[in-house]
Order: sequence, then C-alpha cells, then structure tokens
Amino acid sequence: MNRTSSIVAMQFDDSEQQHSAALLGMWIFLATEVLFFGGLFVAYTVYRYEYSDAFAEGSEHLAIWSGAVMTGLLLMGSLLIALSENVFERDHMHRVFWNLISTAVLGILFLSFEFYEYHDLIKHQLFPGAAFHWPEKQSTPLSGRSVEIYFVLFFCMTGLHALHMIIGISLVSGLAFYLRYSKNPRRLKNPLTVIGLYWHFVDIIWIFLFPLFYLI
Amino acid sequence: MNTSFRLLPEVASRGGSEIDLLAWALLAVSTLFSVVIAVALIVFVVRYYHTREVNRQSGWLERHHLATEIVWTIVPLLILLIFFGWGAEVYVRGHQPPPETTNIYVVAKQWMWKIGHEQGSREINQLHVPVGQPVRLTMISEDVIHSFYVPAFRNKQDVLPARYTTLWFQPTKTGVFHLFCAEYCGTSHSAMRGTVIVQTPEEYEQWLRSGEELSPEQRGRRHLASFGCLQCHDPLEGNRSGPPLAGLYGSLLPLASGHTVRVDASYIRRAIVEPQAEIHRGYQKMMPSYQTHLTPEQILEITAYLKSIADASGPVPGPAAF
Amino acid sequence: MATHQSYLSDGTTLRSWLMTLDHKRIAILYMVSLTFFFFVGGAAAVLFRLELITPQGDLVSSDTYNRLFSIHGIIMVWFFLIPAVPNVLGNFLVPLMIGARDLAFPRLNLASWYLFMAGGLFTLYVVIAGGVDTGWTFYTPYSSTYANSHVILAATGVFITGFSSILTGLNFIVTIHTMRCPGLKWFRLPLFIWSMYSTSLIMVLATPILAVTLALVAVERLLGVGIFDPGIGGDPLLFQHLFWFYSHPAVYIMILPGMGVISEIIPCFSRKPIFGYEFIAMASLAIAILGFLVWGHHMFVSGQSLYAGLFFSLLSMLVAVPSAVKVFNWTATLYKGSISLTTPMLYALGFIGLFTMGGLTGICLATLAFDVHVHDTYFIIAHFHYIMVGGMVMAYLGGMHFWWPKITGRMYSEWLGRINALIVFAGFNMTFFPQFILGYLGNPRRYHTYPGEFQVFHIMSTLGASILGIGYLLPLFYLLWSLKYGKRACDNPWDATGLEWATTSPPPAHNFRETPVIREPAYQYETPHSDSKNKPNPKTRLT
Amino acid sequence: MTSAKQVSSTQLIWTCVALMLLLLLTVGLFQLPLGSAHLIAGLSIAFLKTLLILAIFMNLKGGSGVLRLTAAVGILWLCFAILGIISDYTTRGWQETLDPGLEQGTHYSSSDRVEASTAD
Repeated sequence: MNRTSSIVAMQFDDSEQQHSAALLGMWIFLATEVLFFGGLFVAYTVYRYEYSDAFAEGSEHLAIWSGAVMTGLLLMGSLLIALSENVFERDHMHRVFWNLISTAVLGILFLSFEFYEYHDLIKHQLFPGAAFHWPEKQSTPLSGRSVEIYFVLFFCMTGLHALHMIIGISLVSGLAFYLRYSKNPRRLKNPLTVIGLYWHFVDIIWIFLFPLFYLI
Repeated sequence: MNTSFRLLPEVASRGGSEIDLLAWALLAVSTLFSVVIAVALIVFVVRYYHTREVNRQSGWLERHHLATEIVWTIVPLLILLIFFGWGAEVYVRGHQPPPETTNIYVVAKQWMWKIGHEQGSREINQLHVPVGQPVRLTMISEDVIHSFYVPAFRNKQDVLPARYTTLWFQPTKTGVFHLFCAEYCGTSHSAMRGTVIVQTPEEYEQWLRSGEELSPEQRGRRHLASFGCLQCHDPLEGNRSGPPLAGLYGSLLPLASGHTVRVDASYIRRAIVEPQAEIHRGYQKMMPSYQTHLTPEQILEITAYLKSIADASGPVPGPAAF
Repeated sequence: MATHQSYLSDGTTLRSWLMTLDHKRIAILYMVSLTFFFFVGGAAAVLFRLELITPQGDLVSSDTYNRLFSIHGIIMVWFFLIPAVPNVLGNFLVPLMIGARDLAFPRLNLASWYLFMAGGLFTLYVVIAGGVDTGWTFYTPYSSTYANSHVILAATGVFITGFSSILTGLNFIVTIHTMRCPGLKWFRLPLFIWSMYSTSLIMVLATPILAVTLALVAVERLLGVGIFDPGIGGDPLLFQHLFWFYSHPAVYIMILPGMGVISEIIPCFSRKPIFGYEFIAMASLAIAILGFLVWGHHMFVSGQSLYAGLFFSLLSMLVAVPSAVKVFNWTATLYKGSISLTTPMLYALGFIGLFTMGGLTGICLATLAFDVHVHDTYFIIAHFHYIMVGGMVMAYLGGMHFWWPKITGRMYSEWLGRINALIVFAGFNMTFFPQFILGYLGNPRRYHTYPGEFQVFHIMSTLGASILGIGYLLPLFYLLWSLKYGKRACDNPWDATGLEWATTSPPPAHNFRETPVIREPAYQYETPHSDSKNKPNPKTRLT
Repeated sequence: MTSAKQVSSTQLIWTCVALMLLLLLTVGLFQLPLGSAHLIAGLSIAFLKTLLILAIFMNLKGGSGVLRLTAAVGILWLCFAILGIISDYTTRGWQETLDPGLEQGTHYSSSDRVEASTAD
C-alpha cells in the first residue's frame, strides 16, 4: 500500500481505515440496491406464479441470442474493470484509462442492443398501456391481459437496469478521464474499487434478468 | 339502533361473543402487566429517591442476572403463544361457514353498498338478515378496496376489485346495527355507511316477499338472453358452438390446456371477462370478452342463474360426464 | 490548538451552516427543519381534531378532511418520526459516543440533509398545491387510478426522503464498524449506539423496497401501466405486501432510537449501571431482524390467505418479547438506585409507561380474531400513537433535554421542563386513551363524519389534544429562551458516563482534543450506598 | 479490518472464461425440452455466475467477514420478502370455502386458480 501518496480525510486515522470504510460503505449500498431491485423481483415471482403460461408467451417475443450477446458484453466489461485494478496497483495509468474506456464502450453496446429491442417491441405494439395490442391468434392459452403484466415487468426491470447502466457508464468514463488528467492519480484507488464494485453489481442483476425474461 | 352513550358496543352475533371473551382476557392480562410495571416504577422512584436514606447495598439485581432474564423472556413468550393459539382458533372458525347459509351478494362501489338477496330483493346501504341463521356474503368491488364492517358482529372483511371475498356471521338478536366501510376509499368514505336490520325469520320472509323484483336467477336468465349468450350456449342441449350451461356449475371442467378446473363463481367470472384464458376442451375460441358490457352485479346474477340450473340434468356430473 | 473553540462558533455565516461537513452542525440543521415539519404536521392534526368535535362535517369538507389526515400522516411519519432521533440526536452523538472525529462520510451526511429538504419541499409543495388524499399508506388501486390529487408529487417527496434515510443509515453503520476509538469493544458501546445500529440496519434494508414500490405507483399513474392494476390481472394486495415490508420495520425505525435514548437516561438518573446490558443490546438487534418478518399483520382482513395470517400473527407475537425484556430491564435498573426526577427522567418514566401500553395493545392487535374487529378503527390509531407519540416523541423530548446542555452549552429551566413533561403526559393520555374505547365501539379511522353516539369520546380527545399542543409549544419557547438567557452548562452537568460528556459543552469542531481510550464497560455509575448526604444533586453541579 | 489481497490477472481471465462457458451452457440447456426444469437450471447457473463474480471479481474471497456478511444480508433480506409474500399467494384458498353453494369440506387446492395437474 502506498500510504504516502494517499490523502487521508480528516475523520480517519489512516488510509487503511479510510479504505475499509469506503469498501464497507459500498457493500452496504449494494445491499440496498439488491432490495431496490428486490421489490420488482418480488412482483416478478408473484406474477410468474400466477401467470406462468402468459410469461412463456411473452418471452417468445424476445430474441435469446441478443440476450446472450448482451450478457457476454457485460461480462467482458466486468473482466476489464477487474483487471484495471491490478494494473492500477502496478501504476500503468495509461492501461487503466484504456481498460475503463473499453468497459464504457461495451456498456454502450449493451444499451444499443437493449434499446433496439425496446424499439422492436414498441413497433409490435407490445409496450404496455393504452396502445398494447396482443394478436388474438397467438393467445394460447391466456389472453393478452396477463401477457401485458409480463411486459410491464420486462420494461420496468430492464428499464431500471438500463438506468443503472447509464449511471455506471458515466461513472466509469468520468473516472477514466479524471484519472488521465489528475496530477495524483493514486488518490483515486478507492473510487476505482468502489465504481468497479458497482459495475459488477449491475452485471449480476442482468445475469438474473436474462434467464427470467429470455429463457422461459 | 341504540344511539345512547356506551363504553362497550352491542354484540349481536355468535362470533361476536367469542371475540368479546377474547378481548376481556386480553384486557385482563394487559391491565395486569401495565399495573405491575406502573407500580414498580412508582415504588422504586419513591423508595429510592436520591434524598432518602435507604439501603442501596447492591443485591442480586446489580448488573446481570441470567435466571431473571430468562424468566422474563420465557413467561411473556408462553402467554403470547396462548393468545396466538386462542386468536387463531377463533379466526380460522370465522373463515369457515357452516354448510347451510343464507347467501347474499354484495357489490361495493364508491360510495355505496349494493346488496342482492337470493330470492330477488335488492337494496342499497341496507342489509336485511334473519336472526339465528348463518348468513354468508359474497362480495366484490367495482372500483377501489372497501371493507365490510359491522361492529355489532365484530366482523370485517375487505372487499376487493376483480376478486371475490366472503364473510359470514350468525346474528343472535334482532335490531338495527351499523354497517361501515372500514377501508379508506376516497372522498365520501365516511358516508359509505349503512344499516344491518336483523329480523325474525317471519319478518324476514315477509320483507323478502314485499319486494316485487325478479330474483337474481331470473335476472341472470334475462341477461343471458339480452346479451345474446343463448345463441351459442343452450341451457340444456349441447349442440351449439358453446358448451351447455345446465349442470355446469360445481362440475370439474376439463380445459383445452389439459388442466381441470372447478366451475365456481370465480371461474364463471373469468370465463365471462377473460373467455380465452381457460377454454373448455373440445370447443373453439370464439367468445369475446364481456368485461365492458356486464357489471359485476350482472355477472353475479348470471352466476346465480347457473347455480340454479346446476342440478338440471340430475346430480352434479364429474369429469367423466363430459 | 491553543484556543478551544466550540463547533458553534466555527463560523457564523449562513454559508458556514449550509455547507458544513461537521456532523454536529448537520444535526442542528436537521433539528431546525424537523421542528418546522413537526408543527406543519401538527397544524393539520389541530384542524381535523377540531372538525371531529361534531359528528357532522361542518368545519371542513370531506375532501379537505382527507387531505388533512393524509398530509398529517406523511409529514409526521417521514419528516418527523423517522428522522427525529437518528438524524438529530444520532448525528450529533454517534461520533461523540464512539470517540470519533466525525461520521465516516461527512459529505454524504450533508447530502442526506439536502435530500431530506428536497423531499420536504416536494411535500410542502403538495400542501400548497392542494394536497394529497390517499392517506400516508398510498393503497392501490385508489392511489394509482382513482385519486385525483397530487399523488405523484407526494410519492416523489417520500421517495427522495427515503434516500436521505438510506444514506444516513449507511453512514452510521460504517462509522460504528470502522471508527470506534481504541478499547471501545462492541459490548462496551453505549446502548444508544446499539439502537442506532439496529435502526440503521432497518433504514438500509427496508427503505429501498418502499422507494421502488412508490416509484411503481407513480409509473402506473404516469403511463397507465399497472403492476398493481386489477384490470390487467395485477393484484392490489401486492402493493400492501411491499408497502408493509417497509412500513412495519419503519415503526421500529421510529421506536428503537427512542429506546436508545431511554437506556441512556435511566441509568444516569438512577446512578446505577443499566441492568441486563447484553439483553437490551441484543433485544435491539432482535427487534430489528424479527421486525422484518411480521408485516402481514397489517393485512389480516385484506384478503390475504388464512395461512399467511397465522404465520404473521405468530411472528408478531415473537417480536413483542424483546420489547418486553427491555421494559423489564429498565424497571429493574431503578431498583436500589438513587433516583432523581429531572426533566429527562420524567420523560423516560413516561416513555416506559406509555410504551408498555402501546406494546400491550400491539399484542392485542397481533391476536388474529381480536384484530378483525378493531382493524382500521380508532383502536389502531390509539395503539400506534401510544408507540409513536407516547413512545417516540416522549423519548425525543427527553433526549433533547438530556443533551441540550451538550448541544448548546446552556441549561434550560428545569422547573418549566418538569411541568412541561407532566403536561405532555396528561395531554397525551387524554387525547389517545378515549380512542381505544372509540375503536372498540367500532368507529372506523379516517372518518370525516361519524354516528352521534361517539361524540363524547371525540370531544375528550380534542380537549386532550389542545393540552398536548401546549405541551409541544412550551419547550419551543423555553428552549429558545435558554439559548440566550440560560445558565452556562459545565462539561458534564448530569455527572453522566459516556464519551460525549468527556469533551466540552458545546464540543469543539473536532470533538476531542486527543483520541480517547476506553478501559471499562458503559454506565460505570457509582451506586451510592446508604449515605445520601454526599450524593450529587444535579442542580448543584452547574457551573 | 485489513485491506484485501488482490486477485491475480490470470485468475480474473480464467473466471471470465468460466462465466462465458456458463453463459453458453444456459443458452444450450434452453434448447433442450426440459419444461419446468428450465427455470431451475437457469436460476442455478445464474447463482453460480453470481458466486464467481462475488468471490473473484468483487474480491469477497479476500475481503473481510463484515463484507461477506453484508452481501449475505442483502440477499437474505430479499429472500425474506420473496418467501413471505409468495407464501400468501400459494396458500390462498386453503381451508376456505370461497364459494357458497358448494359443499363445505370439499378441498380446493386454490379456488382462484387452474389446478396445476400437468403444467410447470
């Protein structure tokens, strides 16, 4: 640990204490995030139990390959950001910068896939609400009314995830540039760890969304 | 309705007396505990007030005393478990009506109670029931959540949109009692009040007869005709494009999906508002949804009609009969 | 530092207050804003209590009445009861009590206050713009489809404030874990810290569920897309499940900090170590954890399944045990103590009495069959006001008086304080005891008009409320008065243990001149033996 | 609390490879006609992936006990919510005769629902 180059905040005794506080704080924040998404996972469980057939119907409108590619993109991003912590320890700030930028680009690719999917669903009048239209001929065995619930959940859950992705991408790219132009980049060790944790967490959420919405 | 000042409400149902007994027991235990705590507080404060010269030599109650802690953890726990068991027993029985009940249908909407009797009388914000007989309400809401509450019966049940809930009670004395909506339902929530009129069976019969309206079954039959249902569903013959209606109620229906469903009020409701959901095996998906055409009351009346012809072709048929 | 400056004189400009990172100054910011919200919420209560004097609706219209009780609930729950002790006393005391210089994340702490204020402004805007009429519970489908008031704005206000609560809880947990001074082991912590820790757990784990649930209601209203909409197969009861998954634990957010305050006051004014320290500490944690598993007792008559009812009733019985253990331990602490009836002690004793009654009626409500009768009646109102007002507000006032010398460096008028404690106690009981009877008689809650035979109790309640109102206004004046004219307080006017008393009154900006070291358990009070002559009388210890 | 040990780069890369293989496995399994087992398989693999990410990428492996506890508590509390709420839905109608006219004592597995005789 490079104690001398870190600037310790007034309330802490040393950088060690500051680092553990930052880590614990972030993990607690992630626990709250689990429960924030949790409300939606509860709703998903209840309605999947009530309308399992409708969920299977609805999921036929999602392309599995695209979901799989999206998962792959996120996992790659996670790897890069985890690697950048190692690189950071070895003071290769240039590589850290490029790792972070690549992560952000992978995230943007992920979002493009997702928004293309939204676009497609909206075109087929599958966005829930007044315009929702469920073609009669496919309605076996449940009518569109409970399929609509599936799409409500789909848009809410992936939408909330996308919001987290946007925040994550801004944080990662912000950090990348801050790091590049900072005079004392070693100060940014805690932010790098914390933002990395956040990125991995958003990743985990998608790992569950993928089987729950695409693989029914 | 006795509107004079009182400390305890009238009780007018069998279950009500049971709950009163439970309430007295709870009151006794609560009073005992509060008094013990209050007396202990006062005695300690007076006796060990800082100006008093008393022996404060630390006794056994100094900092910890494991046995004491365990005792005052276990004893309240046991008392609580007793009350749990008692309360649960009364509650479960309150959810299981006896087999023979007078059935009444309740539709709640902002801000009134619409009540229909099996024999045909309908009333608003008034409920006539016979004394001594178990009465069972099947309730649904047209809009938001309401709650059917008769304090004199110590009974309450929320009334939900798009789902039936039931409530039963057995009045034990005649009289006029309050009916309240207990779940906040908007502007005139507090005006959603009515009266429950408990009559002797004779008076009740007479009251039923005085209404000149059609019975729910008759009205249900009329709805079937006027909405064109009978063009596809013949009450008896099975040679139309829809399943016959006689003997349907209470039967086990095989579905196209391979499931089996018991035809009850909930199923009939679903079959009307969401006909594509559970199709009778061997029939086509032709029927449109009548959700926007039929009110919850009309659906209840159709259900009443179907129930009245449940035995039209002999005993209620099992799955094999289809 | 040679000169020993208090945190209060660390800057006098508005900017020095609004941009401060000092936990003590942020506590003051909360204190001022919470007091404001308390009186706004109280004003709503005054209006509907006046309306209820007569059975007819003659003072305000039914729509206004609905808006009054809704705003009373929303403000009192989210803008007073939940933040009261944690954000004012907790913010001030947590670092002091554990011998730290500040909370772990001072910027986050300030951000919490700004979030709180932003949520508060939304809520105040709702009041000005015409109110919200869903009640504080926002039940669907009324809130999502039928209400035509400012539901989205109100939900946004609560949503934002929720994040303030989450961040405060997070800050406390991290601080308590990582920043205790040397020698301050877990079982040497003051019980106030234990209760703050338990409270923070609930804030962090429950609040996100509320946030997402209210967001769903807002989405349903905005886009007409309904997760709870029965029209497309949604279930309004799911909302109630999610809502109470937060809101039942939230009740413990309101009472646990109060219990922490009482655990500080009782040993101090009995001059005796607290009885059963470990049991009280563990009871806090047990309440926090078990409190998460009992939410279904709000839904016994809602149409949830019979078995869910049994399950939640049983667990609700279990959560009563740790509360009972605490009451017994406090009472036992008085035994063979050397008791002085100062203002904080009067509030603490009042707390024990009223909380006991609130808790016992809570057990009644957890009993399934009994609840069916009194559910959604005034019995519920009385019960939770005994917990929240009889419990929490008493504890808050007690704690404010106890730590007032530490916070401001001034003594309040002890004489007025004692009288006021009695006024609050009497007014409270007169307001809410009749409501137990009213509830058992069957008067449903949230009723604008009511049958005439209930009037007597409503009149008693309103009379009591006016006494209670005096009891809340009086401290506002004499505490403010003490700021200028009160006697200067010494560092430890109550002769109490605890690190917060080891520094000056008011404390310096960085709390301690040198990091304290702890060598003994909490509450090492010397119990005076038979001789009372040389015992400290708190009054004589003022400088 | 001591600062966590770093995970080596090779370990990170191998973890990512494992995650990718698991991803292929999920998609592959989905092509087989497994019926209701799809849900179980999909969720189990998701849990496996989560464990890998938590342990290696998020370095819980080298993290302190408090951090692991925090992660566990978040998941545990979500389980509380899901189990508590679903227990209501799965037991609706038990021991209740919701419909007048049918004999008391007839047991309905759930009066609101289609009996799940063959379905997943």
